[in-house]
Amino acid sequence: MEIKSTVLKRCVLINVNGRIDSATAPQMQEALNDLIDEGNYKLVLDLNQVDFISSAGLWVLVNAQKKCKRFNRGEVILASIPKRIHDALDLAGFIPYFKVFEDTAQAVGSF
Amino acid sequence: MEIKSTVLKRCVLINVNGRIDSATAPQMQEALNDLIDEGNYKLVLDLNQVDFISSAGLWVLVNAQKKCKRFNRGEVILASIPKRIHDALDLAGFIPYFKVFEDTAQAVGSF
Amino acid sequence: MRSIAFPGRFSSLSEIREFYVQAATEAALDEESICEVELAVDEAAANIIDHAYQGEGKGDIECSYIVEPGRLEVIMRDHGKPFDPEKVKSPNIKNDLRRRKSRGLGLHFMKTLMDSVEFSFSSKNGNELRMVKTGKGPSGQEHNQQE
Amino acid sequence: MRSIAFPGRFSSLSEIREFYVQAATEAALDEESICEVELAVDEAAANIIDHAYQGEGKGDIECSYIVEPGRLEVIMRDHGKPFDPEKVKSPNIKNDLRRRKSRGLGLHFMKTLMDSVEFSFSSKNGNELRMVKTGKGPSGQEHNQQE
Ligand SMILES: Nc1ncnc2c1ncn2[C@@H]1O[C@H](COP(=O)(O)OP(=O)(O)O)[C@@H](O)[C@H]1O
Ligand SMILES: Nc1ncnc2c1ncn2[C@@H]1O[C@H](COP(=O)(O)OP(=O)(O)O)[C@@H](O)[C@H]1O
Repeated sequence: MEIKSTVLKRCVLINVNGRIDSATAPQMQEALNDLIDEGNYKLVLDLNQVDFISSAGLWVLVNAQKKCKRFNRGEVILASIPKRIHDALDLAGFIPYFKVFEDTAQAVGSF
Repeated sequence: MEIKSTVLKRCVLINVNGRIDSATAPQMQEALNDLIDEGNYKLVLDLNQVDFISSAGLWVLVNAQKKCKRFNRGEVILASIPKRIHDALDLAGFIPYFKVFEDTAQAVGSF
Repeated sequence: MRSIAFPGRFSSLSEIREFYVQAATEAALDEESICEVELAVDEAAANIIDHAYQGEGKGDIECSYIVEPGRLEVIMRDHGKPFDPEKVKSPNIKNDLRRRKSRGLGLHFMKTLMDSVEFSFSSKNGNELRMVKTGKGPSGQEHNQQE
Repeated sequence: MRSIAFPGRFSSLSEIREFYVQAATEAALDEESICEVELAVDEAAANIIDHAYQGEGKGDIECSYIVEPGRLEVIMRDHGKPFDPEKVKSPNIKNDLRRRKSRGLGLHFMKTLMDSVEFSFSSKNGNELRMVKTGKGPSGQEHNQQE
């Protein structure tokens, strides 16, 4: 799994690549926590290049969302979600916790 | 040629599709003028799906840039430019007139 | 039937998934069912490491399977702690964000994604998990047992 | 050598480009040279409509070509107004944005993209434009005339 983050004017764009399972989820959690601890609460997660996500990875997304939404200071938006990944989010009942955009540019433009 | 525009929080994202030549440039000019006349001066032009552009099309971009930059009220940013289209912009000497982003989401995020 | 013992570490998960994706392909399951198997076996193996062995590097996960056309049976064995799946509550999917605890999706995924999920525990042979997946037929219908 | 007369309308441009892309492919030009030909012929034809005919629907653009391996000669004829290309100033590419006028790129493109561009005008036969493109060889070098 690889994570690339780009600090933009009003949000941070995070491109995730590869598989998010129990082996890689901690890495992702750490990357998101670092960003949040630095005061970035508006995050766009581009999931376009994610081929697999397990419940361990899904919890990382939800935990980041909880932190970002605290004090109304921001939120995590999900963009370009492949069908497989959407199905997993749905199965977990996590879809209602996120704004979802088909197009990453539009997700960034919503901040 | 097809044009789709999406009004975002801080800019308008314009996705152009197809060929911009003397036959279609007037259509594009009109679409951009409509947006500008409605007070949209921050435009991101996603050129990813443009397969051909002639000087007639290039002038449309430059004329929109002139209008948007007036009174420092905004600008046209170009994103996801295919090599061919970049070559044509370069040949016309138009590259210096535009901020250029490889990634459309980053272009939107720069406003 | 093939059988491989993978070390009980999270770094084994991708190989375990790959192992069962191949098995599901052998069983000629449809694309979507293969993805569902991949997710279910990941959750099962992660649970064995997390809960049966209570950590990495405590023991192996013995993976095997039985294939018939349109049907895959997944078998995983471990020698960790047994548990009573009857006592595990299903997660409340409808809960609001703040109340969702970072627990309790693995079994829910396995049960929803597979046709059947069965645990058995023996002090002699250890724990055994069996999960069956029958693919969707070409018309989108499920294969029947009588095939 | 093929020859087709296209109506002098902007809606003909895509067919004219297609016509010469096929010709350039026949001449086995490289991908990039084909794109350059496509742009140059579009500019040439648009100029004929804009300047020679001074509008759409005033007359045809007669398109033909001569092909040799690695070499394409584009020939376009019209019966509009002649002009003196010597008198046309090259655009000042380095100008700042506000000073750039929406004119004067077509000839610059044609001259830069093609190896040669020649106009001739006769009161009897009308105007003729000939442009030659030799492709880049496999090593990236240009084909030589002596081939
Ligand atoms: N293979 C296993 N061995 C022992 N206990 C298990 C096993 N799988 C699940 N459990 C128990 O069932 C509970 C629910 O499991 P699960 O739905 O996967 O959620 P989570 O693993 O996130 O807690 C676990 O907390 C654990 O107590
Ligand atoms: N085919 C033509 N017939 C007559 N005049 C032409 C033709 N092509 C070009 N010209 C003249 O040369 C000038 C420069 O042409 P060009 O570089 O294509 O720029 P533009 O067409 O934008 O003016 C034109 O304004 C016109 O006066």
